[in-house]
Amino acid sequence: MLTAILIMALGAIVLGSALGYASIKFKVEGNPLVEKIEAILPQTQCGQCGYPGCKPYAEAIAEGEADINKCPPGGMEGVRKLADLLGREVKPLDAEEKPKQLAIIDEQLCIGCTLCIQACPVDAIVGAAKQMHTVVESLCTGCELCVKPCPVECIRMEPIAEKIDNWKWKYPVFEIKPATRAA
Amino acid sequence: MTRDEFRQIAANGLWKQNTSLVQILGLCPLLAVTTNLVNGVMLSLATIIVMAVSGVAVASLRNLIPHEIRIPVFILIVASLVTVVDLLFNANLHQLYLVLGIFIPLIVTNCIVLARVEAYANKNPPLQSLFDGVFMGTGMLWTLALLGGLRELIGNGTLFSGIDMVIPGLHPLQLLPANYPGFLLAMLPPGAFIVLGCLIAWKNWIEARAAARRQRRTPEPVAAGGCH
Amino acid sequence: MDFITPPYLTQNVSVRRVMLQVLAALIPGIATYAWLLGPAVLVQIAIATATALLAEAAMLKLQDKPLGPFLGDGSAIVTAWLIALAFPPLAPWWLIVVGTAFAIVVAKHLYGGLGQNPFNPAMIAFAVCIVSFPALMSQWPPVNAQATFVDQLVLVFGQGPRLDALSGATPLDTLKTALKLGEGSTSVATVTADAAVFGRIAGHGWEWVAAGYLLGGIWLWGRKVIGWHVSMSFLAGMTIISGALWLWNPAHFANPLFHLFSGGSMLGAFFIVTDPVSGCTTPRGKLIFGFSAGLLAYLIRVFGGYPDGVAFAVLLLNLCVPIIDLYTQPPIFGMKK
Amino acid sequence: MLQRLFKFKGGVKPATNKAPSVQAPLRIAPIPPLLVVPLHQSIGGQPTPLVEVGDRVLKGQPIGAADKWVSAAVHAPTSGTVIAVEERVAAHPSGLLTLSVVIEPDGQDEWIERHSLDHASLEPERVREILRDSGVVGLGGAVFPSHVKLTPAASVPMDELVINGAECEPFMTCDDLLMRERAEGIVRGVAIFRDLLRPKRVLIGIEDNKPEAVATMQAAVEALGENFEVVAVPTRYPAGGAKQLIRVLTGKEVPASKRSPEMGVQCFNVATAYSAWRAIAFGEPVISRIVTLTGNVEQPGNWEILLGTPMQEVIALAGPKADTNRFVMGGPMMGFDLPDLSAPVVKATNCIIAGSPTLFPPPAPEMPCIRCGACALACPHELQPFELYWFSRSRNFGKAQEYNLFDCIECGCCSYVCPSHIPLVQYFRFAKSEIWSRERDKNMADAAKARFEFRNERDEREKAEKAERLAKAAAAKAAEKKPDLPQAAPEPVETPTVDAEAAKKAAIAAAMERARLQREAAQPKNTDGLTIAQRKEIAEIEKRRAPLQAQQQAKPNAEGVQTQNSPKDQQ
Amino acid sequence: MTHYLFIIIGAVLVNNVVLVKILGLCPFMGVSKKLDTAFGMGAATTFVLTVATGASYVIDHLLLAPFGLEYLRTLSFIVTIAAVVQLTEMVIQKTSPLLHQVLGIYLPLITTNCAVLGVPLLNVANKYNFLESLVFGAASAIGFSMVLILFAGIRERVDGADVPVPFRGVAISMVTAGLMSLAFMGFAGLDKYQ
Amino acid sequence: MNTQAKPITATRMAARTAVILFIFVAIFTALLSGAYLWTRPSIEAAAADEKMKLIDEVLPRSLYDNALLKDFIRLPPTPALGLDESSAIYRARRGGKIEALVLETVAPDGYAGKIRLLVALGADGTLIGVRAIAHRETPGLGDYIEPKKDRNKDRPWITQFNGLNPAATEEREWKVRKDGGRFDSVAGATVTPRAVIKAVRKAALYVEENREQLFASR
Ligand SMILES: Cc1cc2nc3c(=O)[nH]c(=O)nc-3n(C[C@H](O)[C@H](O)[C@H](O)COP(=O)(O)O)c2cc1C
Ligand SMILES: Cc1cc2nc3c(=O)[nH]c(=O)nc-3n(C[C@H](O)[C@H](O)[C@H](O)COP(=O)(O)O)c2cc1C
Ligand SMILES: Cc1cc2nc3c(=O)[nH]c(=O)nc-3n(C[C@H](O)[C@H](O)[C@H](O)COP(=O)(O)O)c2cc1C
Ligand SMILES: Cc1cc2nc3c(=O)[nH]c(=O)nc-3n(C[C@H](O)[C@H](O)[C@H](O)CO)c2cc1C
Ligand code: SF4
Ligand code: SF4
Ligand code: SF4
Ligand code: SF4
Ligand code: FES
Repeated sequence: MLTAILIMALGAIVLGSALGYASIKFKVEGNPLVEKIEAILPQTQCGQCGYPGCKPYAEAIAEGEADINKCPPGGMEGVRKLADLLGREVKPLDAEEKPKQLAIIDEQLCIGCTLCIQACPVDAIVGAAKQMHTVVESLCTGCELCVKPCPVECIRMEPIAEKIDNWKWKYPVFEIKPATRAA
Repeated sequence: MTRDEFRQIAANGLWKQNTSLVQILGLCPLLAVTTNLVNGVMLSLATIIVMAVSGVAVASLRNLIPHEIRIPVFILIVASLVTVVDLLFNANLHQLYLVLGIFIPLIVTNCIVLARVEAYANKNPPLQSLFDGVFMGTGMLWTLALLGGLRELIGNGTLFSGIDMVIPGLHPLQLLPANYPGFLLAMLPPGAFIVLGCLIAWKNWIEARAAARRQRRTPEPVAAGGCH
Repeated sequence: MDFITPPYLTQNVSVRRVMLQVLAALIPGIATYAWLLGPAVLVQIAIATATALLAEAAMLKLQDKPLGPFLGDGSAIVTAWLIALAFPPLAPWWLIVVGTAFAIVVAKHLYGGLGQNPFNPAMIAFAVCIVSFPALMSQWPPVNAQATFVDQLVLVFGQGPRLDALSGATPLDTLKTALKLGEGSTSVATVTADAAVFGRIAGHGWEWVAAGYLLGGIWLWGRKVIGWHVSMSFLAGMTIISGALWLWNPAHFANPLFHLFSGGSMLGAFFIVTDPVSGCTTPRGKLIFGFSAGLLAYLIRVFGGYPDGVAFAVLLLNLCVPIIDLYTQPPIFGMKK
Repeated sequence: MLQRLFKFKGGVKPATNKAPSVQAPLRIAPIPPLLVVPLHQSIGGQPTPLVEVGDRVLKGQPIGAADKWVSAAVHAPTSGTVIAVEERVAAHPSGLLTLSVVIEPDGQDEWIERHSLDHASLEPERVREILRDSGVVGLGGAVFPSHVKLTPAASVPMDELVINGAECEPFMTCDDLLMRERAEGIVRGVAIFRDLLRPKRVLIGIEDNKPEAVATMQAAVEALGENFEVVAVPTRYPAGGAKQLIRVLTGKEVPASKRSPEMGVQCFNVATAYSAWRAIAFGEPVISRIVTLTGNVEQPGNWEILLGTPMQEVIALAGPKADTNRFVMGGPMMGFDLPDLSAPVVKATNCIIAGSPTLFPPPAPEMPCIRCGACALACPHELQPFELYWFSRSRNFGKAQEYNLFDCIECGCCSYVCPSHIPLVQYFRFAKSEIWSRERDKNMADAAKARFEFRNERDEREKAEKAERLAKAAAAKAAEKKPDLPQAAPEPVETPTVDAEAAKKAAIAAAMERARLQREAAQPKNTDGLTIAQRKEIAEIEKRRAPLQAQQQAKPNAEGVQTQNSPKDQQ
Repeated sequence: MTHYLFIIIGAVLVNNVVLVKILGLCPFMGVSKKLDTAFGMGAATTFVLTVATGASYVIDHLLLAPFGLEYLRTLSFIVTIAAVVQLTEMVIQKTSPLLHQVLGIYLPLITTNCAVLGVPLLNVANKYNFLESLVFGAASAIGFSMVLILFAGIRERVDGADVPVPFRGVAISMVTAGLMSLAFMGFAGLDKYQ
Repeated sequence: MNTQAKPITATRMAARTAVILFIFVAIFTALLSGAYLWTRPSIEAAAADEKMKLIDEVLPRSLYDNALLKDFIRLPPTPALGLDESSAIYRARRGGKIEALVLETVAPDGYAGKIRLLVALGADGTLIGVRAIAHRETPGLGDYIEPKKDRNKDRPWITQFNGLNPAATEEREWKVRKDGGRFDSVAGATVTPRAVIKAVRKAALYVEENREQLFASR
């Protein structure tokens, strides 16, 4: 019994000191995983994931605290990519997937309160106090954050219209597939 | 500990986070020793003991363990417990000990044990950790029993073969006719994988059906996920 | 207006036609088989076909897929016929049923059905059965055991005392067992001298069945249903290794011709390694696939534990297909050199 | 002349079906009652409209100007009045709208002033400009602005100029007829290209199923004393694909990653050469093109048709038979169903085929791929279509790109031979447009992230500044003798202090109340308890709102129309 | 020489750690979704397993056996392995970011890979000497990496198949692993032919 | 957990972790050793039990009265028995006289590798019992050499050896019936019985040859 303890203790001291030494000597900061995760998130900064922006969500995922299916703007596609990156199973999105949208300010109703400007995370709304505001189409990410603050409810979200420039070829109909697999 | 908390630990262990069917951990013993029901159950019992005790041990000691060496210490704790269990099996269930072979010592590296210790016991008080260990282990137990039973039945037509190694005097049940030729594949590694695959699919199917039913109850006319 | 996507013109080809041609090409081999070993094999083919279609229909139904186009495509029948031809002709009926059902349900439909299975279903059936029921799977009737059709049917369907009636083994197995037991005291020549078992090339009767498959295979190649790459490299792989060992020690290793015309070599070369679904698709990949399969089939049948190695060789190569394909992608237009 | 020919791998040989449409000579279509000229008819930038509603335009007058280098001008096909500049259905598989100039012809067909020029006396740069301003674009189908392609690579000497008269698509005969009837113009056009690019050799490739065209072209070349080589190439689709023709004639393989001038070769369609010659030598911009009308029609043939002529007018010329169920623009291999017959003929319209169920029978149901490899053997770009299919189908676009999705020229050979009747090209188009759309999203996300970060930074800074300012103000106030009544300020809104905030909040609360009432369909008149400033504001808003409300009532509930998941988003 | 050859054939093919011995399944299932990661995991495991077999042989024969402390095998082996793994991870993370990117994220997972403890224990059971132990360890690791990579290849392909809904994901992968294991049974007997 | 209040030097850290690990290891090793010491007697008893159970199957207890497990000769690795490591030959005595020997032998050429056999031989050279103690023969095919797996429960295949005297029977008879010998076999699986028969005979002959030494009652 004593030999056992002695021998094991010897090992413990060797390994313990090596580990302790290494833990200081080879300390590394930062997590490159976060960046990779963030690159997948759509950067809409909408907070629908429950985190204040895409980066915090990315950090939460990297920490293993958050599930990968919380970002509605990223859609199933985003979930799939995250699952791929992290080697996790693909899960259905935790919310309904919406088509991409665009905020439109009804300029006739706008009172120029600038609340929407403050809400927009990407500065997609222009206009000065007490003047009409407009959404810069090309900058709007469709995050809907400006909709709620508007006191006169003059902001509405509209799906982005299909034009020849952004028209996409559709998935070929799969005739022998049952209808239930359409989703 | 509240009732709710308890219920949640139980649900997670037994079904929602079932180690074998959901977390897909601890596969080696799961597949290697389930050539019959008795082996599966006995190994699970050993694992439950290890998980429960190591959960309590880690949860009680967690504040004393420095971060840098927490993994070696956890492993040390688990390994000691496993060796004790190994010795107990050797002393009291010698025949079974020979059958289970290296899979008793391998409880140490069974990912679930360490995973639960690291993910749960390391962050929760001892009582919760105890229950977590017990229920996670029980979740494993029923899957191992099911898998072992299925494999034994398909492969050999019997149930409880080897029971005499645990409780002398009992005899295995011959469930299928005596001239059942035996589907050996089920007892071999390929059968283990395939039967487990089917069990996982079975769980997926149950959950999808439950989800579909839940959805049907809500008024939204969303199409049910295509599962039949 | 029907929904048609361009191109509006298509060649008059279909999966069904491809499969029917494969079935047609099997006929010479089957005819010889039935002629030499009795019509039991036809019964086995019928059992396998019925099982395959039933299993396929059940799986399609479960997945809500339409039955018509899939049952009619003939791929399940090809699988069924190959299973029946690979199994011993007097195997009990349930063995064929179990094998075929496993092939269709697990090896094919769990992967989504036609075209998506990574493993060759027929070979899965063979492997499953030989692993599970080695005794039944290694009982091959000798060609000259002129059992009547009724006797054969009794063996296939009955519970009768089957074992001693059928103690024969294939020429391959006989040779292997004899050499193993002889421990150097016998040689290939003395063992194969028994023309009743070994015929002139590789097993009395079996050599003609193999020739039938060869004929069908050449026809398939002429019809451009199969390419030459896999078949030829398979035969080359087997010839090279068997030839080398034979030259090195003719007393202990049979000649290449023996190997080419025994066991599943010819069936394998033209009907099994050519399975497009589970095989390699790039030209170089096909060469590697065929050659390695031939080599492995030889190694397993001569040095390994099973009477023939074609099935396992094909399955093992099926495993490697994605990797082989990945690393043998041909250069595309404009990217050569 | 003897010419060593090379081979390209793959390709298919569908029945050519060219005979019916070469019986009749080239005919000139009448001026239709209305012309709809889309401004965007070529690859590259969107031309800007030069005319307004009500303008009278002359034949050949520019109506859209090239907006950058890769772009081409658009012209009025005849004289008449512009009656609209608006979105009209495009000749595009989507059937979506595109900005078009609608002209009502006046029947006089009055030309603008034209100048005949001799390209030899002009600077090459000037020639390119003329071509651009004449709207000369590739008429082989890709409608790429020709002046861009006529710019030789700086470092690589031009070895060969390949002129594409292969016309490999079945049914199509517009180039054949053009070569038979206007060979001289083509050869003169080729000479212009030759002088711009200075190649060592000029090769005119024509499929050997058009012996007449080969003969007339040969004769024209000889008559004009040029040293162009007219080569009959084996008939095999897609011998007319630029890369395949280049391969056949020169042995060079132009990969997708390179443009052909980098390999010392360039390729033009015969009709492009012809239109270039008309533009330089006669000052005639591209306002018409030859279109093959064939298929299930009474009178197949080729017509010279004004750009902008609506399809129904064109089709009427050929007289479609009763069982016609579709009209395909382009050839049967690469064309597409015209979604709407009011779409106009454009520069890319080389052929219109009336289809019937017997001519283009609906394919057998799509089966899964059996990896038979037939498609790989047929693919002229030596791709592995079944791999592309496998990954496109499962939306694994990264993998699809690894298997060189973007090298696919969408020729359709793979679909043609597939025993499983898989619309492979369709999958590839789908995958490509998804990838492009992802690319756009990615760029947007990057921009959004940058802006978000910038904004956060600015917020921080402003907060810091504000805190500083507040601290200073407090200090200043403390320095003042006595705190006055701040409410006494004449215009509270302008005081940049807490009161302004309060007022704003009040305004907002009021506005919200108003909005609520409005939603309840009551007219918001409850303006009690508001400051004067707020009342003024409201009055202003009401004024603005009046016309709008009328408008909104005219429109049915706009929100109700937008569906959450439109059917086209589903598979 | 042939002796070692048979050990290698045995460990890589006939008694493949994963498919026949059923060890190391968790990483086998977990890290085989993509080919790149499979390569990384394979390399990391090969390294650790070889080191682990060597180290445990030394421990067993120098520290435990002379004092009759065989019952401490499990304990001492696994603690040593865990420490070695952690050390390796820290060292390469600092010294070779490239190597860390290739192997780093897999290293912590290896401690809970049964094969890493199982193979040294099998070595003891087989009574291998030092060289044999090393060869067996390395060959087992190569066998592990090989099937991991092949499996990843198949999984990438099956990923695009229309697998019936309940079987999507892990379930079909299990079935695939089963069929792989079935195929590997074909090697039976190849290691004992003399 | 580890607050970065003050950076600790590497050596101090090393010392700290070493000490902590040392404490843990000491405690747990002590626990473990305790458990070991406590269970050791029963483990040894269980192992001996196990051995006796096997021996009981080949040699009835009624035939001897000595403590069999304590009375053995250590054999060096013996190729004649197919053994490449040392083994023990147990000697069963009644009234001090050696009545039977129990030895291990290995058939190297089973269908799936080695078959370990336990053989009990009487003093006159007759076989008292044979058992396969470890083998990897194909389940369902070659495993009928284990009485437990043998479908013929009344007269398990392996009992055919009982009462035979290899020295007194001709070699010709030591074959399966298919090869002209006296032993039955299950058709389709004759490799296994051939291997077993050969090994048993070799073991018996080995005992015969070394009769002097083995039966020398020391
Ligand atoms: C952005 C862009 C730039 C291009 N620049 C050139 C060019 O400088 N010279 C050229 O010959 N072709 C140029 N191309 C044209 C293509 O490379 C190709 O040659 C042309 O579309 C004809 O292709 P086709 O063979 O498919 O009709 C360009 C295409 C694009 C999209
Ligand atoms: C599959 C395919 C077939 C084609 N066939 C022809 C053809 O028959 N004749 C032709 O002039 N251009 C054809 N093209 C277009 C050519 O690739 C190329 O764009 C054209 O010859 C370039 O000349 P352009 O810029 O003057 O149009 C084809 C393109 C593809 C992708
Ligand atoms: C998978 C498989 C496993 C086998 N296992 C055994 C076995 O364990 N024992 C045996 O004697 N024969 C076994 N055989 C049969 C032998 O290969 C050989 O055919 C047989 O022993 C010859 O016996 P026979 O002389 O009675 O025909 C097996 C065959 C196969 C295909
Ligand atoms: C040339 C050719 C060979 C085939 N060989 C096999 C075979 O070996 N095994 C099999 O199950 N099916 C075979 N098939 C049928 C079909 O490809 C097979 O059922 C698919 O694997 C099912 O997805 C073959 C088909 C063709 C065209
Ligand atoms: S939901 Fe998605 S887009 Fe919105 S903030 Fe979270 S991660 Fe960004
Ligand atoms: S305008 Fe509105 S919807 Fe668009 S980005 Fe800004 S806050 Fe989001
Ligand atoms: S031709 Fe069709 S079935 Fe054949 S490999 Fe190509 S896509 Fe698959
Ligand atoms: S469409 Fe694309 S993939 Fe198909 S044959 Fe043409 S180039 Fe090849
Ligand atoms: S249990 Fe063996 S690796 Fe997880």
